[in-house]
Amino acid sequence: MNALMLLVFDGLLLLGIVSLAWASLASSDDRNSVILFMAFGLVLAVAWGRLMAADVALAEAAIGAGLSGALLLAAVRKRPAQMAAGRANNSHNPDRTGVNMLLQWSVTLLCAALAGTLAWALLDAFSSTPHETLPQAISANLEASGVSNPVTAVLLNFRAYDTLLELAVLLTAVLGILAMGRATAVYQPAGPIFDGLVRWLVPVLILTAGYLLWVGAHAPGGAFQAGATLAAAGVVLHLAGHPRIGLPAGFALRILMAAGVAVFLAVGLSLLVMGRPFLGYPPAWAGALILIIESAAMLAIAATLVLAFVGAFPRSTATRAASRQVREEEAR
Amino acid sequence: MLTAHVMYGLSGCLLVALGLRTTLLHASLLRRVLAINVMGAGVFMMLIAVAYRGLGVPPDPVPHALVLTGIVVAVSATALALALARRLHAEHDNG
Amino acid sequence: MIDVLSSLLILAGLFFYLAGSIGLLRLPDLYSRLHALTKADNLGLGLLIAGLALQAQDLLIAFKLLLIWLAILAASATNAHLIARQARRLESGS
Amino acid sequence: MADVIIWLVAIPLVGAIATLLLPRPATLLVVATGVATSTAAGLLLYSVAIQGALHYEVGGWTAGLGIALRADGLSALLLMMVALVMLAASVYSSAYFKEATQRERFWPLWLLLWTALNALLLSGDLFNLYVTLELLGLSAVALAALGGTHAAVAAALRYLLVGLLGSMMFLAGISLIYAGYGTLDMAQLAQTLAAGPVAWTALALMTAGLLLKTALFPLHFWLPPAHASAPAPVSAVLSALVVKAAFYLVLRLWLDVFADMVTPTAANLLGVLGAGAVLWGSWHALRAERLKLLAAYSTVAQLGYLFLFFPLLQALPPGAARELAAGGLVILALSHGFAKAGLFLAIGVIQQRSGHDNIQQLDGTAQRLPATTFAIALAGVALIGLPPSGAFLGKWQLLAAAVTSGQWLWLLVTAIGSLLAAAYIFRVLGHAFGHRPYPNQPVAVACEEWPALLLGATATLLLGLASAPLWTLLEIGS
Repeated sequence: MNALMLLVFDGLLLLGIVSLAWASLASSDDRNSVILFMAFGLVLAVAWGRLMAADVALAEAAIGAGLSGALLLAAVRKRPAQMAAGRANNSHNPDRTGVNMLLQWSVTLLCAALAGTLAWALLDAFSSTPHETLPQAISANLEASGVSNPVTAVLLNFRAYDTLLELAVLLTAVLGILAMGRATAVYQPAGPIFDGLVRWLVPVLILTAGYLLWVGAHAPGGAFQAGATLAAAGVVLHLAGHPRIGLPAGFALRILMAAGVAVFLAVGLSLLVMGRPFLGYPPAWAGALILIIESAAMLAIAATLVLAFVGAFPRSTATRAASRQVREEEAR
Repeated sequence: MLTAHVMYGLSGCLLVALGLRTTLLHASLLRRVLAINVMGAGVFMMLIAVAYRGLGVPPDPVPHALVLTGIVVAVSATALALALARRLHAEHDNG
Repeated sequence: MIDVLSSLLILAGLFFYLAGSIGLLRLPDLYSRLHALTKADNLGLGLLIAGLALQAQDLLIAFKLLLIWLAILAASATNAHLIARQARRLESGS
Repeated sequence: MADVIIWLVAIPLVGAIATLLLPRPATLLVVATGVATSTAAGLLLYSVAIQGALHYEVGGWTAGLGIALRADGLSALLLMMVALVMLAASVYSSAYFKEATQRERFWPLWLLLWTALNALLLSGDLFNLYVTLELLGLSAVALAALGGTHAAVAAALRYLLVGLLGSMMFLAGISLIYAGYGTLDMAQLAQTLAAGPVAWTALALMTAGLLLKTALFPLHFWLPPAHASAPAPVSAVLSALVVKAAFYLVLRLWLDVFADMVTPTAANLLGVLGAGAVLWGSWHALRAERLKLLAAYSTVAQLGYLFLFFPLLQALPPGAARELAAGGLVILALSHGFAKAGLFLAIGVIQQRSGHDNIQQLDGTAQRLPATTFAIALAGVALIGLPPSGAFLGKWQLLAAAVTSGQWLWLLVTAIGSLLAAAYIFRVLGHAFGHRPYPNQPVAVACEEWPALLLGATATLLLGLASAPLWTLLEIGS
């Protein structure tokens, strides 16, 4: 009975996920497509929860659906003039004649073949018993890793080098975005009701971020989930029309952006100089070192994600004029 | 034989193919970015399915860590793509 | 006893979700749709959370669930307000 | 001594952070970083030559649980090439970017790209390779877009989407490998991989993703616009190093990790695509009107030659002949790296000095920019494959292997490709030496002209005349 109910639940969940993905990609309107994609991300988070991947579920909800969704929605947010102009090229009319039809069918066939081949290989892999050597090695060394949440242990100890490079990827993306120097349009100041929400939501988000960071050592959570939550506070502030988004300016902001990679590197290289391997924490200090790295990483992740959303270094002088312009255009 | 990890794994394969199809066929930039993200979600689903060992049984943490890394990399790439697109449109509007 | 009560609460919550979804699809205009959605969702979620809180292992988890409900309550009320205000503005503008 | 491996990744990353935080002395910091990284690369090459292949376990965790970095003869040589090309291009960049804001944006991304290249060449872990590929892809895209023109941004965006698609396919392959074998360490995989659905599908997916990134014909469509519209030093490293990083991974997968699973049909398929690239790329390079576009199409063609080696290596039995062919492949890749970087830097000088890179209007360049014209000629010698360039040795081994294994088709392709290359190089030189009296004095700015000249000379003279130690180094496998 229980197994059957679970099977029905899985089936419905997967049906929902696949149809949301399909609807998002096939929708004729960009904005609908983005909203469906966000829904897809949220349902995906439920699936991760179902598969006992709580860490991933948190990250998916905060980053995959939340921040990606905010970025994408900002990208389809258009001023009225653009909306009218863009409608013509926006509505995607697949050309149903001749060569195009042939192309569509051959690509579809190719993708079906890919799905089939992938499924064939995956089923073959599933047909043998799962490999337990690596999970066993992880639980055997968990004691020495400094944290008791195995996912955090993998991310910040066993495979910490991946995470260092991943922070470098995030930094690279933001440097590329800032080099393009095109900020997203500024939002008008919030009305009293939205402002009321912002007033207590932002502190709660900051508190939640701190909690997620702390709890990551022994339960689902960690720097990435915490950083994304902190970034969400910044995005909310930006949406409410706050020009500075709570970020410092100039040199301090650069330090904040670089903090994740810099602290990670500093810890790794100090250990190297002390005669240990790069990022080879002594077991007694591992917990503390991981917390230091994670705190810096959280701040850097939050700052970079907010900057990625805003698209440029925040400037308070230009914003007033820009927001007035947006308001005028919206009124038109 | 229709166990949970098989169901989720196969759905992951389907999402990969679905994303690839739109990436190759759709002209709109935004849709291609979404499609690549859907493809990524499919790969992540395969990985999480591989890690799954049953309800209440501790799963393999390695794929979870890989997916977390993958999610952050994906959002970085998405943000960069959207910023490049914004620059293109801004130029388009100005001249 | 507690199991029965929490099941009833969850079922009642699901009923409100269903009603809200039907309302979203069937009601004629934006305002009544918003009304159906937020009212039903808040109540539905409240019942759902009450049902889940009865199942909670300790008080801390029940408290966290309550916190989630309050946050969503505030967010959905604000969202409904913002959507409605924007809609009014678009109507008067055109 | 194995510590030098981690320094090769850490130094450029420290440099990137330093230039981000301290933009004012950034040029100085970059030079210091470049010299330190090159020294580390030299030290690694020396250690590998003395001690054999090195490996480093990050965090002290055994490979599999943790991430292992590895360096053998091939990766040490490529790291040395990366260091020399990046160093030369860094010196050139300090003169190329005239405005302080440009340099401020450029340097951190530039050093992040260097970090990515080094990390990729050293990584021994499949998922770590995915992360380094993304770091490489995103930094390359951000740099390619720095020009800021509509064409540059549009090309960079296409480059990004193609790169992401490639990484996703690579990641899908990795997932399958983990599902089937429960490890991501490449050395462990090389021992346990067995022919079957998982290994075949994973190899096909990973190769497809990498071919997209290395722009093998017919997946090359994104390369010419991206490489032709980027700033000159960026074009140089994109063509010389970035596409080659993806090629290096194909080589690793096909010759090391999945070596037992490669069938002659699969290797022949790569050879045919390579032949297509040689002919298509050379033809378009000949027809190009702009120098940068010529150089970009020439990259498509030169990558094609590298893929011609796959069917040959597959057909040759292990032994001296196969070793020689593999060495030829590496020398060809190295000399193309130096030559193409030199060519792009030289084109950059011409473009900045005369305001265009139109081949028809190059007349008089030889009088105004003699050193730069000479650099183009040196690079051209290597691109055609004339003696004494390293490319000549590489192509010689290609032809020898083709004769030994009786695969005459590749011989014909190489001959036609080389003739076309000679035609497009002499077309440029013909215009550059065209006489047109100029009142101006010859321009000579050491920082601008010397890097191209040195890179061209390395490709043509150093790799050709002093290649003997390379062959011994390449025998040091992992």
